[in-house]
Amino acid sequence: MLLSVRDLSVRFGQVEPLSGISFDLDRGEILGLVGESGSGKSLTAMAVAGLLPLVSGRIAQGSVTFDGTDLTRLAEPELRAYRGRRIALVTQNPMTALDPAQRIGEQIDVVARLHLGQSRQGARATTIDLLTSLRIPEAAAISDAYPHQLSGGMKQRIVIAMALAGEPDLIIADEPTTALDVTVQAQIIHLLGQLVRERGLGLMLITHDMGVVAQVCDRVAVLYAGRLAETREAAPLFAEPRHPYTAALIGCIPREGMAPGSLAGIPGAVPSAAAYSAGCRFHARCARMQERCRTEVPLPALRPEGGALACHHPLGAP
Amino acid sequence: MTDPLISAEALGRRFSTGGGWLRPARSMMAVRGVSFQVDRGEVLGVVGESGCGKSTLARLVLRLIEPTAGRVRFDGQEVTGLGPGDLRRLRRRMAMVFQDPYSSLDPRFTVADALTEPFAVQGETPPAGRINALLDQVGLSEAMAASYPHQLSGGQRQRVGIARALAQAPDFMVLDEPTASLDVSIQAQIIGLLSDLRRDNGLTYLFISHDLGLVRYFCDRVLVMYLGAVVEVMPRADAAPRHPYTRALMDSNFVPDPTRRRTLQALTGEIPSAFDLPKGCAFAARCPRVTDLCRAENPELRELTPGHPVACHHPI
Amino acid sequence: GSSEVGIPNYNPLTAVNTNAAFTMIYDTLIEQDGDLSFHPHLAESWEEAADGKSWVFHLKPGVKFHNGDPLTADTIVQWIGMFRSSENSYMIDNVEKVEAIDDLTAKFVMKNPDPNLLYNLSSSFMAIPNPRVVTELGEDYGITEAVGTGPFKLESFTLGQETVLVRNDDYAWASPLAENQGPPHLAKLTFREIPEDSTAFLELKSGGVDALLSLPTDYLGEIAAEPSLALAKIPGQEVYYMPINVTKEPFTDIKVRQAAALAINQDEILKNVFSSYGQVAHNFLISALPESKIDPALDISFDPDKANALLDEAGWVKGADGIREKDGKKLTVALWTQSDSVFRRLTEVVQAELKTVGFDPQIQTFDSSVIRDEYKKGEQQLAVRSYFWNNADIVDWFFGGDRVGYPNISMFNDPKAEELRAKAMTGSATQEERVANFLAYHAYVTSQFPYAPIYQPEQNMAFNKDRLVVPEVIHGNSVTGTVVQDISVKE
Amino acid sequence: MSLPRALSPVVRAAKTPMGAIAGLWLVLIIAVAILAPLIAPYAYDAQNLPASFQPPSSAHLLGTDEFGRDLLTRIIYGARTSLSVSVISIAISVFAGMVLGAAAGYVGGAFDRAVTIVVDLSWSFPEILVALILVAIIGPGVTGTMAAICVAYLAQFTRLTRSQILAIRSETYIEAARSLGAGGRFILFRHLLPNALAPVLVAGMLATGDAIILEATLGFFGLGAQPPLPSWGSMMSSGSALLFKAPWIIILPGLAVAITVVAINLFGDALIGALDIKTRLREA
Amino acid sequence: MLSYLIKRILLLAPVFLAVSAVIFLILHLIPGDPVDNLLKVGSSASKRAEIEARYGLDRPLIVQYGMWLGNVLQGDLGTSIVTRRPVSQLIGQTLPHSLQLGGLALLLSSVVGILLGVVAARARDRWPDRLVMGGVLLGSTLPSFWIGLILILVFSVQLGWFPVSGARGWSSLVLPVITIGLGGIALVARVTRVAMIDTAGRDFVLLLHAKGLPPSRILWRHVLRHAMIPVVTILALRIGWILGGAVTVEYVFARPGIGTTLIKALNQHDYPVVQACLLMLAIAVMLGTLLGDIIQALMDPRVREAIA
Ligand SMILES: Nc1ncnc2c1ncn2[C@@H]1O[C@H](COP(=O)(O)OP(=O)(O)OP(=O)(O)O)[C@@H](O)[C@H]1O
Ligand SMILES: Nc1ncnc2c1ncn2[C@@H]1O[C@H](COP(=O)(O)OP(=O)(O)OP(=O)(O)O)[C@@H](O)[C@H]1O
Ligand SMILES: [Mg+2]
Ligand SMILES: [Mg+2]
Repeated sequence: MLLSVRDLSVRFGQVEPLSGISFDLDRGEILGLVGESGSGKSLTAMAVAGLLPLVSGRIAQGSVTFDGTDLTRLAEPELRAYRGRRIALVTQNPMTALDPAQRIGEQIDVVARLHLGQSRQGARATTIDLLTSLRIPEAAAISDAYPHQLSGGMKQRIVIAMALAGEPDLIIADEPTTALDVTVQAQIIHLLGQLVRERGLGLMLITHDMGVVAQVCDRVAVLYAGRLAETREAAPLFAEPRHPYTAALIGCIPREGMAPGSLAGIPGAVPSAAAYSAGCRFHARCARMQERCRTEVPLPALRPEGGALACHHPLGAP
Repeated sequence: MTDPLISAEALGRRFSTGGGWLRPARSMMAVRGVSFQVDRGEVLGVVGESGCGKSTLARLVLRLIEPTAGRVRFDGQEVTGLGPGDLRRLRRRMAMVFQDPYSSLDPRFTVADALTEPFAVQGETPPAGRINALLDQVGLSEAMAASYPHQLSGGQRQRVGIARALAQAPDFMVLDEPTASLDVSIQAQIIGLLSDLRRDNGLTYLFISHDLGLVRYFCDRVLVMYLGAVVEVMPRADAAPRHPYTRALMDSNFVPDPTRRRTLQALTGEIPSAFDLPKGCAFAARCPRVTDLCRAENPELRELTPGHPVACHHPI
Repeated sequence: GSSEVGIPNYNPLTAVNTNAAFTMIYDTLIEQDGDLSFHPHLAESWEEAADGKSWVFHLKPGVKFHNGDPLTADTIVQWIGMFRSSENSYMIDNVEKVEAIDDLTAKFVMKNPDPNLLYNLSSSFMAIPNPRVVTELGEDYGITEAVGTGPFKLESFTLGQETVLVRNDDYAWASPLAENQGPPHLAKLTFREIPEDSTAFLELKSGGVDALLSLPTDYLGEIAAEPSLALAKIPGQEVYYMPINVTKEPFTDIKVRQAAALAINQDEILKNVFSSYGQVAHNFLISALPESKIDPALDISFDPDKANALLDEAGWVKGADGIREKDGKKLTVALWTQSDSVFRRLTEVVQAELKTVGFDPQIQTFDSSVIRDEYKKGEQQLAVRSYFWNNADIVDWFFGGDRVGYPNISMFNDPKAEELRAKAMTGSATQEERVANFLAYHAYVTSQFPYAPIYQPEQNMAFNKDRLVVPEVIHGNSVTGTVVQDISVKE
Repeated sequence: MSLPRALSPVVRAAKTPMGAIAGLWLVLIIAVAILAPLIAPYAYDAQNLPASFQPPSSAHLLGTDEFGRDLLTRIIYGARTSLSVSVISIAISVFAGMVLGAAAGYVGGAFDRAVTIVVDLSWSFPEILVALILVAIIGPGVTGTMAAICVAYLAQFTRLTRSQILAIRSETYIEAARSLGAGGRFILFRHLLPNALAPVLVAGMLATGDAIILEATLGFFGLGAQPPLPSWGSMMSSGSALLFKAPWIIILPGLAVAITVVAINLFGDALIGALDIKTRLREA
Repeated sequence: MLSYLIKRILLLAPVFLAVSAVIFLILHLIPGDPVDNLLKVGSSASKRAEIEARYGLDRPLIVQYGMWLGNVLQGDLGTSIVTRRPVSQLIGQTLPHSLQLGGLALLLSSVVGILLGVVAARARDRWPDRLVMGGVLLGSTLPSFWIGLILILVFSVQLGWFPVSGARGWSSLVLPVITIGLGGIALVARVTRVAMIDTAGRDFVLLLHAKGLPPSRILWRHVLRHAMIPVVTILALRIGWILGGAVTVEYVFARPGIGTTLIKALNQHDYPVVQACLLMLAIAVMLGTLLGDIIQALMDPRVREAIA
């Protein structure tokens, strides 16, 4: 396994917005991390990348094993050697992800120079190759441009190039397309998929859109209110969702041929991290809620049919 | 069928920016020659990418901004020529729901205050029980009347926004991306609510979105816009797209079904600047079917099959 | 003192204001001592014709300007010619013309006898510049260059900031009042203009300057506390007083005026505000002037009982808050002052003293440079101010009927006073007659209470005794070039 | 907006530790100012010349000044002058600034541009200069000082109100109101002004602190309250002449100014936190 | 960039016109007739008329303004009514002192203010932050004349380290620069702190960390650079404020300068000098904004592009 997250919990002071998350990701694989807003997707990403201290959070418990090393045990300088080099990050909004005062090329070059020890010229050559491989026309001219001179889609490619420049093994992409237009969004998603296959990277793709997951992910982890609801391979997950929340999320996306009025939605809203209820956090919105769901936390358990599930009353069960 | 409830004829709106001391004034057509009709009880969808003029069109239809060309009729009455008093009276019959539920409510107003405003504007006081009835209609508890916006979730706020639009029992509602900033689960709730309201109150909607999948689910007909102009009007939600741009939008839609993974015919090129539109078809730069004709001549919107106008030299 | 700052240039012909540096760059024909006696300087001797119609001055031989030009009777003729068109020409209004009898003898031919001529010639306004250079330099004269015959030469002058003087090594014509008849002991003098009194004092205290030409009066008490500081005293020429506007209610009533005047506690002020330095004033003129010796019964001295009685008589009744009232009107009066710290302090004391007899004075503070404009409007009732003059004609200046408004801010215009005034100003042929006439005029004015006398300071040069040696007794009517002749730096 | 709701941010601000301390001092100093005649041990203008320059003692807790007047008494009365001058003039200034700023932001066009230019320019000039010139025009004294403070801060409030109005004007709820048929005046009075109010009032509160300093500075130049009426500034002004001899005459009123202004700032900060308007103030 | 500069400067022209008109007009509102100052008591009306004619005071205001502006543009600021010397000469003597004082104070405020701001931002909400911001708050709430007097009392009178007043050499600059600087430091430190905190929370900084760059490099090369944009803008906008704030300080330290000259002239109703002083300050303000824009353009490519 390239990345193994076990029982990960994140705390901010007394608040624990993320508890007991576990999932795996292998090379050449795309893991979709889905859930509604506030479910803890970004926190998971930050925890894996070791960036929690930046927002003054900390890992309270659990391990993040990357290529055999438990990152949670590393000191910041050691961790820094991983970041950018072996683990790269792509964030949601390309409009704000680049330093507006630095030329594009320099922002990409620095990764190869810092981590791969390349010379200025060497790094620039790498950068241009990289940009060309991302189908950016006139790569040389673009690398001399400033971020504000590029369109959003183009900028997101630059951010991806920046991620690739350290020749990483793992890319964490946190909603890389939500800020983009639909047509561009599709291109970026497909581009990421392609990169994973070509380069044998692991990709952790964070999204709230089950459609995206269905289109590109191999494996899915569904988060709800800071806990893992279900993880599984993508195809069976969509074919026969076991967690009521997974099913409901899928049901929220209109599909062709759907009868008007059949779009279900999920009643209620995600609770805030400071006000998590006892028991299953989804129980208030769940159609299958029983008494036990109110009081007892369903822990993720491995299932014979594959993946893990945290539900007292899964679908398909009596 | 009787007259359409609302009709727009060759609507256009030009914006000028800059024109300060240092920058030369630049102008762009945010909406170019858009015509359409919405029948009573119908839902007309408008889709297009960000900046293509959807919101501008919505504002023009409700005359929240003045058109630079064309006119709008509502129930046989010309909206574009009305004086302030008549316009205000007419506003009881048409309402708008906004994209951002966070800024569409005055933070100082309680829910009850917000729902009273449509009456206050008309110089009335709401009839007894009306506020509670409205809350009930959008699925909010009456206890919420005293809450302030910051105490509500995004979905709840949007419900308040819808209730406010419903306050004067309008015939027609413009929904400008009412779910774009909400989670999918909440989006589905809101769409469900809007369907119910339409069914129960016989409302007519102009529904704006950038999500073709959603529009095709919710609307009867779909207007596809590109850079301010209509490129295709799909007569039915499930009609096959004829314009390459509509096709591209459709391909970009992610279906939640891993067994139906699509390969994408990637669009190349960049969207031209609205300030500097090319001579020919605005989509030419990105179109997989482009020919010299497209670059030279702007295609007119014409009906390929009855009720299905497309503006393309080489329709699919 | 405020007269030391703000000199726009060192041209005595255009000056509206002079300072000590003037007297070091330039010499005058005559020198006046602190006791008001006249002494030779550039004029070795002089004779007045019996009828007062002419004066002959014998110039000291060998006197040279800084640029080497000799001083001759011709120089005097040219200079007086130029002086006629100057701002201060009134000083020679009575001079018909000046003739050069020979190289070193000049004759002043008078239109009218003027017993005050010697006084005028000793004034620093009548310092003698080199007429040739004045003509050559025009507007720049006194700024870039100033050429006189004095013990120091002007090295540099920065408006409002400082003036640097260097020793005139050829100087050999000091006034007999000075012990040192040769070049001065001090090689270089820097005059700094420090507008704030407190700052100036702190500079002296902290060693930033070696001497203050005139120590602000309210700092007198501080000198004793400083072992390194000492005072050199010169008889004063200044009088602090309170003008009373006789045309403004309630001061149209002489009883109210008198009451206000009698409410001023001169002794208390001398002791507490001025640390007992200087003397009290009981009439308008400095005590050194013979014209100040009016009938002691007319002198104005603190008498609160009488003041209260006068106000009662005038119908002003004390209210519960101690403020007097008449016909429902409070005895509220405006008390003007200027913003210099000594005035502000003094005025607050005066205000409190007036209050004890039932006035309710409201202080209004003006900058010293604009208060003049304000007086011209005639809205003042009471004010606290001072004048700096050592001649009895100051009574005419401040109470002359034709100067109502300004400088006659008491707006005093009394037929009897005018009669006495005319006699004093133009009706005296000799000094004795002049004294007698002015005595009468001064006494009458005082009896009408258009002012209340307060205080007569001494002039005090404060200096750092670790740095400077200053003679015990200082001659001159202020710190002039003559005084500086005898000052040296401590070894 | 009902009164309790309007006051609730103040209560919330007063509950923060800093806000509590600052609020306590402000309440204290305001009470002292109001009750001055009752609590001051002496009359503020009672001179006792032989007893001048006394250091603090049991008879005069804070010592005496150059006229032997009790300093504690004068600081108490000084609070009265300094506070009332700055509070009243800032209140007027805030009101005028809101009217002008709202008019500019609302009317727009050439009027707006003219106001903006004037306001921006005078904003770049230090308040003390504007005030000095104004006092030169109006004349010294309490009235002159109030007018000067009023005008000196006018630019700030006009600017702030205008920018608030412009920012609020682009909020969707304004467009929503328009879509309901609301006219310009309705929107101005129901949405724009009430929403602009909180930041402008808080800015006004903070400016009151600056105004106290400005009043003190004018007083120091001898242009403020005229004797014997004490204000903190005029006390320091007369004290400065004998700084070396009786430094407490100037140190004490200076501390009174500093503590009060710090308190105003701390409470203002707490209020900004309670009202959650930090970003809105900063954008302006 | 050059054409931008030219345009920017041309843009200043109407502003300058407006400002100069305001300055000219304000001065005519000040009570007190300067002619009175020039006249001897009892002067004849003809003498008065002569003086009025000499200073052009008898013409309509608009003509007077035109004449004045015309002269100003030729570098002739008129003649001081009180000292009767060319105002330009006076300004020439005092302006350098003010520039020196203002420049050093600006330097001090920027360097110390930025350092303190960075320290506070890095230790956000911890004790160093509280300490710095508390000190800064106190520094900005003490009237500057008071600080000046206390500094004089301690360092000049008690310790004798620096001169009490005047402008004689560098040692006399220390206390005034510190006095003005305290206010400036407070301003800069506050703006820097907020800007640093803002910038540090921006996405691109997160990404810089994600690239594995050392924190110190991120701080100095990226965060500080961005944080400097508002700081420089504020500083530039406030140049006039700092120069004008020097009024009090110049007065307290009896330093020659525009401030003391202005106060004196204001008290003496010396119109031409007041006008000239205000004009100098206005020009400083305008140059400040210009400078701010230019520096901003140099630091921010978006602005650079917008103006190109
Ligand atoms: N710095 C922080 N301090 C305290 N709580 C935080 C912080 N950052 C996030 N949280 C809380 O953690 C929870 C998860 O946040 P996270 O950003 O991971 O959600 P997400 O799934 O990425 O949502 P979105 O789709 O909106 O990006 C939220 O309830 C949020 O309030
Ligand atoms: N008031 C205005 N002034 C100038 N330009 C404007 C104005 N309003 C809109 N525009 C411009 O008109 C174009 C169309 O804007 P509009 O808001 O209608 O797009 P949209 O399709 O609603 O986009 P989105 O999906 O982002 O909401 C944009 O380029 C926009 O910048
Ligand atoms: Mg997130
Ligand atoms: Mg829109």
